[in-house]
Amino acid sequence: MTGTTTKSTQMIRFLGFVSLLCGVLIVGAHVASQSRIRVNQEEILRESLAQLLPGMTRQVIYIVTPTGELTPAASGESSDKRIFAGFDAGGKFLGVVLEASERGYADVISAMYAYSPASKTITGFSVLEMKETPGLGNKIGSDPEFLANFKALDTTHPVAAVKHGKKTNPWEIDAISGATISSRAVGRMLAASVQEMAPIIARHRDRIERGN
Amino acid sequence: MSGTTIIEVRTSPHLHGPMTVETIMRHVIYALLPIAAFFSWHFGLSAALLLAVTTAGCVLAEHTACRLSGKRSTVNDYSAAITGLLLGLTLPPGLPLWMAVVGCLVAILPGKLLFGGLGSNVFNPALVGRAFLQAAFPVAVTNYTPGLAANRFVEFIPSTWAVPLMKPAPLNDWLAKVAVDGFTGATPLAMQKFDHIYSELGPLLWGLGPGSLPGCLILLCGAYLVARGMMDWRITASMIAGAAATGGIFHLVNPALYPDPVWVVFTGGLLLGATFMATDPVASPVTPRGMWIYGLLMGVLTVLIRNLGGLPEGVMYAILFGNALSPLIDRLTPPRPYGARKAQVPQ
Amino acid sequence: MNFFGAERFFGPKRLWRGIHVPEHKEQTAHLPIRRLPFPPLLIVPLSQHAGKPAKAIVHEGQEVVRGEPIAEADGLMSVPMHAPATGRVERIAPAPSAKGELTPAIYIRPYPGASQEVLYGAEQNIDQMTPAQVVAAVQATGVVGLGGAAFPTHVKLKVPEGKKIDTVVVNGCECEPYLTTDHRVMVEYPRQVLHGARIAMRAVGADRAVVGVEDNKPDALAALRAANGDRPGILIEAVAAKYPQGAEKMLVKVLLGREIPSGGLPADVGLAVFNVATLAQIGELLPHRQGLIERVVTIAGPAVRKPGNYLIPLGTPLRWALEQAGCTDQAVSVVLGGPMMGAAVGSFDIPLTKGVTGVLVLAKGGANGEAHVFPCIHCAACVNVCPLQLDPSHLGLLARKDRYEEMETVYHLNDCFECGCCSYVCPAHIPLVQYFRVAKQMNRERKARS
Amino acid sequence: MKETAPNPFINGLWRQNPTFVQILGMCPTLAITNSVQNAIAMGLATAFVLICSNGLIAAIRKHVPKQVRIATYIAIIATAVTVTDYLVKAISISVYKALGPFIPLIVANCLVLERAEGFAAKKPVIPSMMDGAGMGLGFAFGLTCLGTVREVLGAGTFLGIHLFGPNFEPWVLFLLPPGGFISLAIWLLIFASYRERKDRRERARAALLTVQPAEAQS
Amino acid sequence: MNESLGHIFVDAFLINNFVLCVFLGMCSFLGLSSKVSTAWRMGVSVIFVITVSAILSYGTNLILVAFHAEYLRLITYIVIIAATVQLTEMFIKKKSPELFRELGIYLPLITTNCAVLAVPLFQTARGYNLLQSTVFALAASGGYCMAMVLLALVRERTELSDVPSLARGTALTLVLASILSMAFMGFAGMGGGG
Repeated sequence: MTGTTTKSTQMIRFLGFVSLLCGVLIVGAHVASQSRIRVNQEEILRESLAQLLPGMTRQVIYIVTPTGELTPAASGESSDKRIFAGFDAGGKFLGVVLEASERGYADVISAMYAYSPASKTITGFSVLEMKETPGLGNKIGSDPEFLANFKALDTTHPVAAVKHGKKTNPWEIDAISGATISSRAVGRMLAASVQEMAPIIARHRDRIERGN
Repeated sequence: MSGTTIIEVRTSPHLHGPMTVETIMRHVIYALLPIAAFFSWHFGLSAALLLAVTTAGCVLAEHTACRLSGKRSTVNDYSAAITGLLLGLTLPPGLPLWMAVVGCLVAILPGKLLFGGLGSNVFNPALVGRAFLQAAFPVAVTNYTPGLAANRFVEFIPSTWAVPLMKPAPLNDWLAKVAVDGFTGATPLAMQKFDHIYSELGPLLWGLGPGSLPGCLILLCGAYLVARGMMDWRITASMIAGAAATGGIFHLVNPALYPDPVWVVFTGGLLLGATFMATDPVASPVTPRGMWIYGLLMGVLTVLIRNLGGLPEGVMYAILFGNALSPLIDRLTPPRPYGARKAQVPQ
Repeated sequence: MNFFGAERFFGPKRLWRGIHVPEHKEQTAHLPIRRLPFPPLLIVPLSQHAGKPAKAIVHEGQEVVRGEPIAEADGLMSVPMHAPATGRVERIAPAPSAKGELTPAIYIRPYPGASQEVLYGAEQNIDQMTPAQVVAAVQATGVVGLGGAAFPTHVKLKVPEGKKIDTVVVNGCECEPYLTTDHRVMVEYPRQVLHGARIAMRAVGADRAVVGVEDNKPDALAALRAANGDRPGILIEAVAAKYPQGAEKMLVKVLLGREIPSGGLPADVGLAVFNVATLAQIGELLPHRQGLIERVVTIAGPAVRKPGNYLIPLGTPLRWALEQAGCTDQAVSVVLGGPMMGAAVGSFDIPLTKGVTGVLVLAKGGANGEAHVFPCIHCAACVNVCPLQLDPSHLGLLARKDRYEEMETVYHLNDCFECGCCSYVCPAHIPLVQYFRVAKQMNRERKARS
Repeated sequence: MKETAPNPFINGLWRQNPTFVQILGMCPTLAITNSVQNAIAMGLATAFVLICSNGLIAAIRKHVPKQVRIATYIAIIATAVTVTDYLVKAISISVYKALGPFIPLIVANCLVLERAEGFAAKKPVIPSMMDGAGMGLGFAFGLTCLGTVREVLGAGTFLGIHLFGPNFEPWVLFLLPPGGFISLAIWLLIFASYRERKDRRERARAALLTVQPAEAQS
Repeated sequence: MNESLGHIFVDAFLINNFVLCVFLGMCSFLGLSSKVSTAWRMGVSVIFVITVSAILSYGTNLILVAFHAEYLRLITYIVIIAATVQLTEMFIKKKSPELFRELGIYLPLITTNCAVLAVPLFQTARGYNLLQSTVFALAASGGYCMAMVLLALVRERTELSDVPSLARGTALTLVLASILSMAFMGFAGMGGGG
């Protein structure tokens, strides 16, 4: 009996040592890399915002509270609804960028789009993550013809995707030929997101444009 | 009689039925020829060439592969030719020929010979080739051109002659020249699914819609094989029944969104699949009850994929899935041996 | 199935599975049974039946009279032998048999010009005998199953302990192509058949008998019905012709809807099954206390000059029988029994015994010529025809991979009675039955080893 | 005796290649190879984990009680993986996103545990790290092979460079799951046929060697 | 994201089948699928372990988040899985020694099955609640089990045929898996969205 006891205390002591070692290593790596990771993330965010709002140099991030109010957010990751307001070097308001997601053909498509509160139009669109069929559905992120839909997409009327070559109204999206499902998902995504966010933005328009 | 006659000693039975694998396969080809002829007449030169290329491609691929591995060539059992014909019939007539050749290679090499050749393939080789093409070149294999174009016997669809590995040239100019008004290149199923536009049923029965083969002709050809005792009708019947029943339920729930059962059966590749592909004996169950289950399952699955999934057509996937399940079905539905129900006699 | 005259619509009772084989019976079906002359030397093997061989009771040089016992039964699973001709015992020595091995036999040289008349025997009154006495009397006649199995008939007549038999089934379904022995027996000896059936009923204590005759033998049906008249107890029924309708398991299922359990006997479902030729012999021999010394054999086939049904003395060498019937130069293979289940012989010197129903001489380029064997395409043809509802397709695949044990334990290999339907229909020409025989043999050897 | 022991580095890179010979660590091999860049990144991340975990385990190998050794290894591997996770994130977020959940899943990569148990638990630190490096790079090599087939056929590019011009029709399938299976099957078939041919040659040579002395005697 | 349970199930079971579409649990998928009985047992053990460890991980993750110790997530999850496997082993050993003998060799293998680790990681990343996590775990492991059994069935069939020596083994298994994977592509887009 005594033999086993010593043995198990030994084992516990050893495991304790290993956990300590692991803990030190993990925490060390975490602390050492944290600042760098944050910088990286912000850079990525700024890049994608700048792509949607050309000329942007500064952004202000708001978090939408469940009651529809806005609180400024420092930065960092957050799963809450966010509004990014972009300003150019001269401090001029360029527009807001919103996030949206919707089920596509294979999996959820998540995207960002630029919205102009003044003209109530969508002025840019970029895909963050998707698993659409390569070479077909995933053209929603790259096809210039498709992205041209979002130069000035009217949102006063519910946005919807129509078959390739059938676009007649400013609120319609000309779908990619052969990738109607993914295109329609984009349409639904934007329609739903605009419907939800546009009133909030309209309500806080002054504040957002001032940038505080 | 002389005592010196050399006698052969064989074991019983000393008689054999008239059927051989080779005859069966030959008659399947006979049954496919009218469909192939219709396909060629409807779509013209390109379609005929496509069928010729897929058939020759499969036969050549099998022959060469057998020779290279030092075996006797097995093309004379006609199964490679059937694979080629079926593959060709499931492809759009304007498909670039180089893609068709890729399809043949995939159908024959990994789809059939890798498993050990005829009788060993777990999946229907033609469908393996088709599924590969569908996944590899999703645009090209869903791009149907209009049938009955005026100059179809004079000139090829330009995409047929695409340079290997390269995209076919866009068809817009050619379409503008030949197309009937309002032609969109979509199959009736795709139009129904995405735009809720129903094609008329009549032309579908005779295969005059884009991208569909004549349902009645296929059934007739299948009936020929059944009458000759070369095909099991149970799988075809149960697959059609399964599809019709499931389609019927959907139609009852929401007639605006889901088509009626007859339409379900006569569109897309359902009849071709149910008659010539699902019945591929090698990849289907052997037990009588198993055949019914297998057919019903594929029919139900086809309609589920069509109505609930992202794709307009589901026959190919349903049959591949059924193929994968057929060993399980066989295992779960063993025929009840004579005398097994009663208790065994203690010895 | 006979409600509301269903038979008028659907025809006679039929076997669900099985196959339609070309019958080839027209060659001999209309020919009356003829006697074959005595050969110069008769070879009477001591083991012509399933069970223990008989013990010889004659010695070399002894003179025997046609019909006289020359060997006695060795126990219950054995039957005596009788001299097929008057003559002299030349020697008692091993002789070749159809299975290839040598078995002891009594060589009898008939006297030239010996009479075909049977002089041996005595009258006995069956009606006063107890079942046990009938069984003993049947054993004394040496009658065994003449349908091919050669199983001692008296053993079948002895009802097993605890079992009750209510019906005697008389098997008049000669489903093998070419063979017409039973057919001719029914046409020419219907009275003996029925008499034998009544003896069997008496022995097993059954109060009825059902005679099943395939509907391709209308003359046999008519003869039996005429001989029976309107006497109750025996029902003569037509069944649709299909192979293997003559297998007892199939016949009882079709006639009475009963299934003999796997590995069991007809007695397990209250039945006793006898071949018509067997009963005809019992009906003929028993009242006169005679022994079985000859039987009807069909000699037919594409390469036979004078096909027909011959009454052949047991022990006649095959060569003699063939010389009498004559063979064309197309002959390639000689089969004892029917073409579906019969075995090809390797030698002409073997004697014809109690179990031989037919001698077929097959010609060159016949239906079973050398064919290319394709791989199994899982077409399920074999599954659809297997009368025992096994899965020959899977069995065949397993056999090719030497997985014999699995065949027996999972796929009921031992239920297979080798009817050959699967091999017949297989479009890939896979020798399925041959595989199964090998597999059974391997399994037996494995069990013997362990 | 020394010379028969193979160099652990070369051993992992080629003779005992984890992808093609041992068929270990299949999940990332199939999942993260739809582009060469991802394949290389994943391979290097795994190699890094292997070097760290092998080194650490070899260092403490003499003190590990037998009963808790698997738990210890897994804890150490998990630590190494967590560290790698942060490292990759710090180097490039886009690479991190492309590799997705497969960095944390290195923990469950049987290759890493197999090397810990099979090599590092018995050998000193330096050879263990060499072995880790060899195995890791061998793994990276396997991934790159696969990634090359998939990227070249699936997108017509290699490391993002167009190979066939803009008109190339990509074989989308190779970027999808079935393509992963097929590409690996193709590589395995190539290696199998290579091995078969080599075997045949060697057998022929062996036959020749055994025949010749007999001939010489006669 | 507020996904419906039905959709989570269909997605994890068919569309993004762990084995055939996301490449998780590959080693056991390729290694233990030569016999249906083995594959089935492995599948069932995995269903059990995944479901239990997913629920445990869900609870643990709440604690980790409360203490802002997310960086310990991975190591905790793997410890939970190892512990679940160990506990399952002990439990089965005690309750049913027969089952233990059958499953014995597979249980330790589950620890290095990345499908098991992936479920807690995915459910955390997607922010599923307890019910969603449970359904997700059941669907993912059920999908794993189904894929294992399907592959084992077709592999057992190929054992009856004459596979060329070149393709025997892993290559053939991979081709089978790829065709199965192609068949599963037909389910894409099912169960919602549309």
